[in-house]
Amino acid sequence: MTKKVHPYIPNTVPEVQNQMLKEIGAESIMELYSCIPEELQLKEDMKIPEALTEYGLRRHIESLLSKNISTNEYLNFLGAGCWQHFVPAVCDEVNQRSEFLTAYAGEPYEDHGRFQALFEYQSLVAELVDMDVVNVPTFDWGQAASTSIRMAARITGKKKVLLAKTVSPERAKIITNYGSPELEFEFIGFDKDSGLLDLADLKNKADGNTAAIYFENPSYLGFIESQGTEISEIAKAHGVILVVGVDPISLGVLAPPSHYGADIVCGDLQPLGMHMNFSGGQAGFIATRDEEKFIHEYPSRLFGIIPTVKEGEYGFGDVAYERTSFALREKGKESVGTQTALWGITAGVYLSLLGPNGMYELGQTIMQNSQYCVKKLNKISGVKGSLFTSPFFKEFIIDFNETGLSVETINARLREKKIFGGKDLSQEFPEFGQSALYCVTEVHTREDLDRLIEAIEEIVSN
Amino acid sequence: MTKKVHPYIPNTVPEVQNQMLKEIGAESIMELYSCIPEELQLKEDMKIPEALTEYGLRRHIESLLSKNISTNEYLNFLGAGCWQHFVPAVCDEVNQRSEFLTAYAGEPYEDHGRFQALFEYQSLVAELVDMDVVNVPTFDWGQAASTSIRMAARITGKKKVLLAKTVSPERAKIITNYGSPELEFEFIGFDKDSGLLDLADLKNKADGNTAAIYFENPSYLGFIESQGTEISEIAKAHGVILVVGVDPISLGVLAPPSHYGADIVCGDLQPLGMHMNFSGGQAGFIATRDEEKFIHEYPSRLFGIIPTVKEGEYGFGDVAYERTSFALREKGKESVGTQTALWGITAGVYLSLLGPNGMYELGQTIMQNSQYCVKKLNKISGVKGSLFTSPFFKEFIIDFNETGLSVETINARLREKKIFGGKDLSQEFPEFGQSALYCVTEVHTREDLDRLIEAIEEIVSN
Amino acid sequence: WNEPIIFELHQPGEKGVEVPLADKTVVSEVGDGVSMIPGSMVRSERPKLPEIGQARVLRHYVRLSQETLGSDFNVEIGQGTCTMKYIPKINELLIRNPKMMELHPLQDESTVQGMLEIIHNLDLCMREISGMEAFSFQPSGGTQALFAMASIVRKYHEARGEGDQRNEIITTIFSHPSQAATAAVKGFKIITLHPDEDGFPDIEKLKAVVSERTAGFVVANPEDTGIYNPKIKEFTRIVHEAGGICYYDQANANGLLGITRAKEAGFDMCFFNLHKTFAAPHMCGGPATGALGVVDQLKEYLPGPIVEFDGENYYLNDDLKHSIGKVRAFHGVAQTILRSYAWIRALGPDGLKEVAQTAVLNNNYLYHKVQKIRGASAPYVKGQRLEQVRYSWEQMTKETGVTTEDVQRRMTDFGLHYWTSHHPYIVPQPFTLEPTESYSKTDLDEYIAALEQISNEAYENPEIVQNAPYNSTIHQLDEQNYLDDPKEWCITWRLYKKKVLETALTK
Amino acid sequence: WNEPIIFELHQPGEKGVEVPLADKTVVSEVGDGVSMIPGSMVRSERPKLPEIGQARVLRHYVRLSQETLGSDFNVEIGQGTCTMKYIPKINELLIRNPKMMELHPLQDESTVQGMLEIIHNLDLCMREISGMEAFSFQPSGGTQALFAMASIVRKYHEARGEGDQRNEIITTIFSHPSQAATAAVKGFKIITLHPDEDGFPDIEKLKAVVSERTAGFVVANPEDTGIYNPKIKEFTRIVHEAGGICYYDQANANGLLGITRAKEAGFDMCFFNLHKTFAAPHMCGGPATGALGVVDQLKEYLPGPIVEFDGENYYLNDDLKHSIGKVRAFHGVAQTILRSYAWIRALGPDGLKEVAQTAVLNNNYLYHKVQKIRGASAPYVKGQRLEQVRYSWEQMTKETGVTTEDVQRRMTDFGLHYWTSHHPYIVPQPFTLEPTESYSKTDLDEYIAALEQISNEAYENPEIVQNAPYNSTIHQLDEQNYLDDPKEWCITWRLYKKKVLETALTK
Repeated sequence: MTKKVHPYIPNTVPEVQNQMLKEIGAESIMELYSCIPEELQLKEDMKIPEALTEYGLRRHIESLLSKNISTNEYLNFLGAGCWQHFVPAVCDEVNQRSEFLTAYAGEPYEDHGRFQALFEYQSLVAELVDMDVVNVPTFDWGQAASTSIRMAARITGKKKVLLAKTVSPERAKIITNYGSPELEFEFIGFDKDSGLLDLADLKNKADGNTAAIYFENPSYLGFIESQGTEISEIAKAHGVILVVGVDPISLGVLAPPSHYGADIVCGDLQPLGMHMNFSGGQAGFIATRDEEKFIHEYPSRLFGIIPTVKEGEYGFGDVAYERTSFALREKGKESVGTQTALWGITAGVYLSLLGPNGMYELGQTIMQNSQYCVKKLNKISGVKGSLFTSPFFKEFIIDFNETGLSVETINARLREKKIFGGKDLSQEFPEFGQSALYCVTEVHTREDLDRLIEAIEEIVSN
Repeated sequence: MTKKVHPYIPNTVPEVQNQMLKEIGAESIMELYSCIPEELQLKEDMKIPEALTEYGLRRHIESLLSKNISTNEYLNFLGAGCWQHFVPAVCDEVNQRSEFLTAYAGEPYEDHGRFQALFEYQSLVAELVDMDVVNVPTFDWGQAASTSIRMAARITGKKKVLLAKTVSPERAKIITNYGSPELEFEFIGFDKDSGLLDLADLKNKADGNTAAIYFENPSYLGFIESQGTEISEIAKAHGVILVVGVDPISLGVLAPPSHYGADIVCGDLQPLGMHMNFSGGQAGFIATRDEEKFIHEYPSRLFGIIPTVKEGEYGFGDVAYERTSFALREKGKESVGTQTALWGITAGVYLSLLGPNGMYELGQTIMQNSQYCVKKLNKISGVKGSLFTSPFFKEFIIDFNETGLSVETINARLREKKIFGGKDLSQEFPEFGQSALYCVTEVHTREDLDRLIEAIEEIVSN
Repeated sequence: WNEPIIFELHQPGEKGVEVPLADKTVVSEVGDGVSMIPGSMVRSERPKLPEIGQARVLRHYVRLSQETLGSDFNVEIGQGTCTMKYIPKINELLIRNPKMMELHPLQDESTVQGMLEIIHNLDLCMREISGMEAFSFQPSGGTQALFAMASIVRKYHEARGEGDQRNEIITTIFSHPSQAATAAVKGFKIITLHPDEDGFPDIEKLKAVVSERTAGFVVANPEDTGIYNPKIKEFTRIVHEAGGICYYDQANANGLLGITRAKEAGFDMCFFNLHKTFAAPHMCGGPATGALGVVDQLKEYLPGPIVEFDGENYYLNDDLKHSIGKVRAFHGVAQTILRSYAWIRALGPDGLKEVAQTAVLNNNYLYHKVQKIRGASAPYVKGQRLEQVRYSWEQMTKETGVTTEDVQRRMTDFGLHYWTSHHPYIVPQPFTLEPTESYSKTDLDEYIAALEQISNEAYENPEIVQNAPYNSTIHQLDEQNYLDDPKEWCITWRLYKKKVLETALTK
Repeated sequence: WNEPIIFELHQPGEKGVEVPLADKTVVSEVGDGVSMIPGSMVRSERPKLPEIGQARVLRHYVRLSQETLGSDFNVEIGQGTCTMKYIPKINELLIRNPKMMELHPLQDESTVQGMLEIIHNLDLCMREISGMEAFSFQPSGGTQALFAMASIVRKYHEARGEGDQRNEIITTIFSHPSQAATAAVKGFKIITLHPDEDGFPDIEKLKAVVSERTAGFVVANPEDTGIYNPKIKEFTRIVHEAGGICYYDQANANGLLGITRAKEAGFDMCFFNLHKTFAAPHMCGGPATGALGVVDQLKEYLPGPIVEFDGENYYLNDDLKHSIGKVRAFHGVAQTILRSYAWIRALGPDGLKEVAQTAVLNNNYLYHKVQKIRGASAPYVKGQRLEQVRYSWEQMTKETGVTTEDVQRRMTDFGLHYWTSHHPYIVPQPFTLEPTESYSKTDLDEYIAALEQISNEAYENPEIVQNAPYNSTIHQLDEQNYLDDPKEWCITWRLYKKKVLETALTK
């Protein structure tokens, strides 16, 4: 053991250590480890580089990070589950406050502010999705969908789950792993032209054993699923719970799924004020009606507002705590632990800043920008701006099949022009051939879009 | 007036404005301006670009800033009054806290923390300079020196001020403008080989009319002035107040001026935890003994610790407030206003983090790195690593006269190699010919220094 | 502050921020954009979010932040099992680099080499610390890591054709509830071992329950009592012999770094909470990372992709034969991966060992002192505590009526956290302290002094403790049925308006 | 928090941060480095700074921050004259860009084009706002700008051979004390005009004092009373006719943006506080910027260098014929220049005008309401207030004995600031409120309600107010002679130890 005192470990001061050992009545620290059998004690040194000073660390990490090229430097059109949006500075200020950053699981007294901020987050998202109950956020959309589906299975006591084939393949992996072995999953096809759910296939597969139907709107592939009501009617006919995944940033202009019959709504909070962070900004939410059968199946914490002994003062606490695994271990509903509370608070800040009109304007800007992009792309010979005929929100598939170039090639050429092209769909949806999923949001100026369009034009015409 | 509601101006909501106008009993806002004569009211629009949204603003500013090349990107050897040092992350965390950032001139109750932090800053710098009194910081070293000198003139009732010729020319401009027309300034020469003050010249000029002698240590030109005691004796002989400017980061290893007879010590806090910020990190300090004659001449605020009505509780207040221009307007001592309080707090954080040993180690690292650099430079034919023979701290003059190249050329070639070479001294000190003032600190790794040395070698040998 | 609920700040017409609007050219090309929305999908009314100016939104949230007691602000040793340690500010500064914040997870590998290198480097460090042979940082919390491990256990037995047969997971009662809960989600039957009278997991009980139905064994060691099971290698041997997988919840690893490892104790898998042992912040409860390590044999089961290095470039390997698929989107919480890597590099191998040793020293000092407080005790074996201890106020409660919940509220008045323990309360009137390496002796003495004072109060004037808090942000909660009665609970402001405010009006 | 003085946290051996040490190769080349120090210059003992671990230093300072009431946290309208407005968070984020923070002021112009462009753009904006023709951002505070202007006045007369003759500067009593103080430093005799009974500067008094000795006239308009002098153009004419320079303290410009300008009122120079009107933060009292604008004729007198644009590149012009030299190192506070430029761009010309109009509306609303509070009044002319008002509690003090200082302490209990006014108290029992454009009607009503409550308390139970504060971080100060008696004052901890702690020991 070295004599160096580390700034992070005050009690490495030898005099203090000796004083403490004396108090305890031990000769050495290693004596305190006598409970660990000799044979389990590590003899060799760990092969980890020697300690760096703060300045050395900074140089080291910054030199590693400098090898990255960020979306500040290149124009980015990647989305597919993690999206580049405008992040108001106030969101960063609040979530970087050292109080929120370093708090954890304190009680309603000393952590009153955390409870209130999360209660407000629940309340704000509730307005956005127009439902009465929202949870303290979970890991991501995939987890939220997985849990929503398991909630549906517990409520109905059934096992079959129908997933739209247009659900994000990555999320489908999460959902099926989370549901198996208990649940059975079947996929519902879609219309090749419009992307819309194949209602006939759905009618075919939905039956008395079905626990849940799950689709996403706007879908992973960008189109707007306009058959919400029809799907909901099929679900109701069989007592099936309808679970809909949603990109919350669309809800300033698009109807929330509760309006067309969804029982459980889930989605990802990342667009609402989180930087992409190489996917570190994801956070899932779940919303339902205020009915006992739903509430009692949430695994997550749900903060409720209650009075204190002082008139007019608000306090907060855990609603129906007894259902959680904290209370009941394996008898609780699934499990709960550290998930994504800070992003919940941030999403609350975001919604408070934008308000109803900001959310509307934002949705509108996204629609205008993305439509402009598709319209201009359509003018390029060999390029189809949108593979589907349906209206879309934010994302759309560009069909490059007629250009004779692979998406891989096009993306490589775009990178040379400092552009990150859309996600290559040729693996996930081979039926679309050489097509790519592009994401256009409010962060794209007209100049940005024109730059993309000109770049594609140049690439495909050479 | 537009109907747009701005996020920064809540009361642009028309309904609220109308309600308020009604309350006041006015028809329109412009009615409230009736006191401004028609002829003075601006008729045309200001030629300022239209408003940007937050996102648009961010793109605009970031695109402007992207035209800069920072010292993170290029290796930097510029110093000369603004220096690149290691800034501990905790300094940034504290001075970016929104409480400190947005506080101003509150009272000792609601702003207790600000008072305490500034009192602590005073106390910490007092230990560093080993004097009993330190002020709430002023604008920069130049201002601190100017005020120190005027304090000396008021105390002695005399007008002549002697400045070392090696004082930073920029600071000398500040000092002479601030002192004139009341004071008279004369310069004291220096030894061409060592840089040290010409004691004979000093003896010649110091007399019964002299208010103050001012020199800097380490000097602007980097060398260590070793004749402190001798200078102090000359000052004492004539009742002259000795004012010494100091780079506080040197005081872990160098004797503070109070140890060799300085009556007033001043300097710049920027090295103690402030980023360079294109010179936005400067802040001046003044220190003296705890004697009434000094205290009563400070124009700055001086925070003192006092008891409260509760046993054991500390409070803070303004010491001898009656001397300030806040209290007495033009009868006060010079003037006081918004200066650089946040940098004072930051310097306090910095000194608390480094402690006595950190300050020592830091001084040592700087000396080692800069000596290494000079030693290696000396091996390059035509280059003299240090023009002066005296020991130096952090900065030194590289003599390029023998290379046949101008400093301007060398610096241009260094920029091609992503290096900012030292400050060209050919304007300020033409007697040194083609020489440049280089600054080497703890931020330079050996690899950085070798890169500089190799670059210079390559440039001068081609 | 007595800060209203955000909806109460609503002032129609105010605006918190202006969003980017489409350029005029765009509008002239495509019109209003929203007309394209199919009629059935148009939102007819705007969401009932509040309208508030920017300064007021900010003021609201910064005030709430001041009403939250982060670990930066107190001697945070009262949240035992949570390993609340110093969160280095330099790391927070490093993650705010746009070359971290503004990376998209699907960027071409060539444009994220720095990030991949960081992930790979952390993987290498974690291998050294654990003895495991491959890590995934996809699980974004301990619970998700436990779930991923349960998934691997199932997949492993399925791959060997024993998927149906091996349906039991064995755990212990002093392990985190998520161990049992996640395995149950994965369809396993849970067998929970209770400790022997000294607080050790009972090896005889283990022997009694292993069988051909045993799929796996999951345990924390030390458990939440701070007691290390010295027979752990025998435990893993017994499970292995029965054909089960042994996986290790290393949420309590802070006393073990550089001292002992999962591998030598016989585990096949383990996970570490980067937000605990590896000094990433807890952020009010996530995002977090459960770093999941496995032996070579189980590498193909990891959720994909994982980062690999071909000697020249870093790349994403999503070609894992038996992969359980995914447990979380993309690559996990990259900021926290970076933070933990930075923390490890700031400490080096010697520093990591000092972390463990100092955490154990601090804990034993506390253990020594707390036991001297009137009414407090530490059940089970004497000594042999590593990084934390579960204490009990059983005696004080008997003698004064003051419960651990009363103490909890009273501790708030000292500006300190205090946590009881997970349910069920095996240890009566429990509280769990974990001092970590981050606190100085002076800090520990401050915390002890607060406990002593409360004990004195309990014995002299129990009402002081029972009516606490006095100096907190709010007064004592009036719980009644507000949280458990469906008619009363209000999980959102709209429900509060409906159930409380509107009801009050009609009264 | 009851946070000790930082020195009390000293624990020998602890360390807050590790500094970079020299590389081994460097050490082997040059040895210990410090042996080079001449004997006379060696520091024999290390400075007596405290030794404290990083977490504890951080905890100390973040706790102190929470004991500081920044404008982000309250309805900050009580610090009149200070123009406490909303500090946009986006600007704080923009200045933390390394391409701003890590620039050296002596870098080659080609490597700081972005920064120079920002400075130049701000210059152009300020010209539009003021009508002046060139700006320097070197002065780093209003006081320094006033000093620079006094320096220019002197230099101007010197250049014309009237340096000795013109040695008087005229100002008014309701202008900031620094106007008089800085001119005095520059060797001028100060002539102070008192207001007429309506609170306006008295034009007859001005006429009586101008002469061939008049060097300049400096005034704020509106003054700190919020009253705008409508005869200002006559004032400047009279001074000009006497041969003096007119310079304008625009610290109170917040109600004037886009409404009226320095140029049209006849001024030769003016300055704006970027940290007031232009939304840069006050930072506990600086760093700040006094943006100094002059007419063309005085451009050559500015402190150098100034930024210019040659149509292609931005460059530093340090070739100003009559330059006063320098008042501050290098280029001033670049972050604040950037902040103010960003603020102007976020508002545009219409937004700036709305700032002024709303500030005036808010102030008149407040003026209207405050006058209705029992015991409060607004001396001088009725109405005609722009962006702030100096009020008086004269009546309340007479009737209840409660003074403005009592109210000040009591306001802290409401979590609000309250400032009296600069000395001397021309207005008896003064307080000065400036609501700016940043606060909503609700915010203003909250502040008014607090004043009303205090007035009620004063009339019903004055001791409540006199014994305040109750909910502040500390209790009432025990001032006695602690601040004014040289034997008692303790300006540093070392003096406190010497004068108080050691004295106590020997008692």
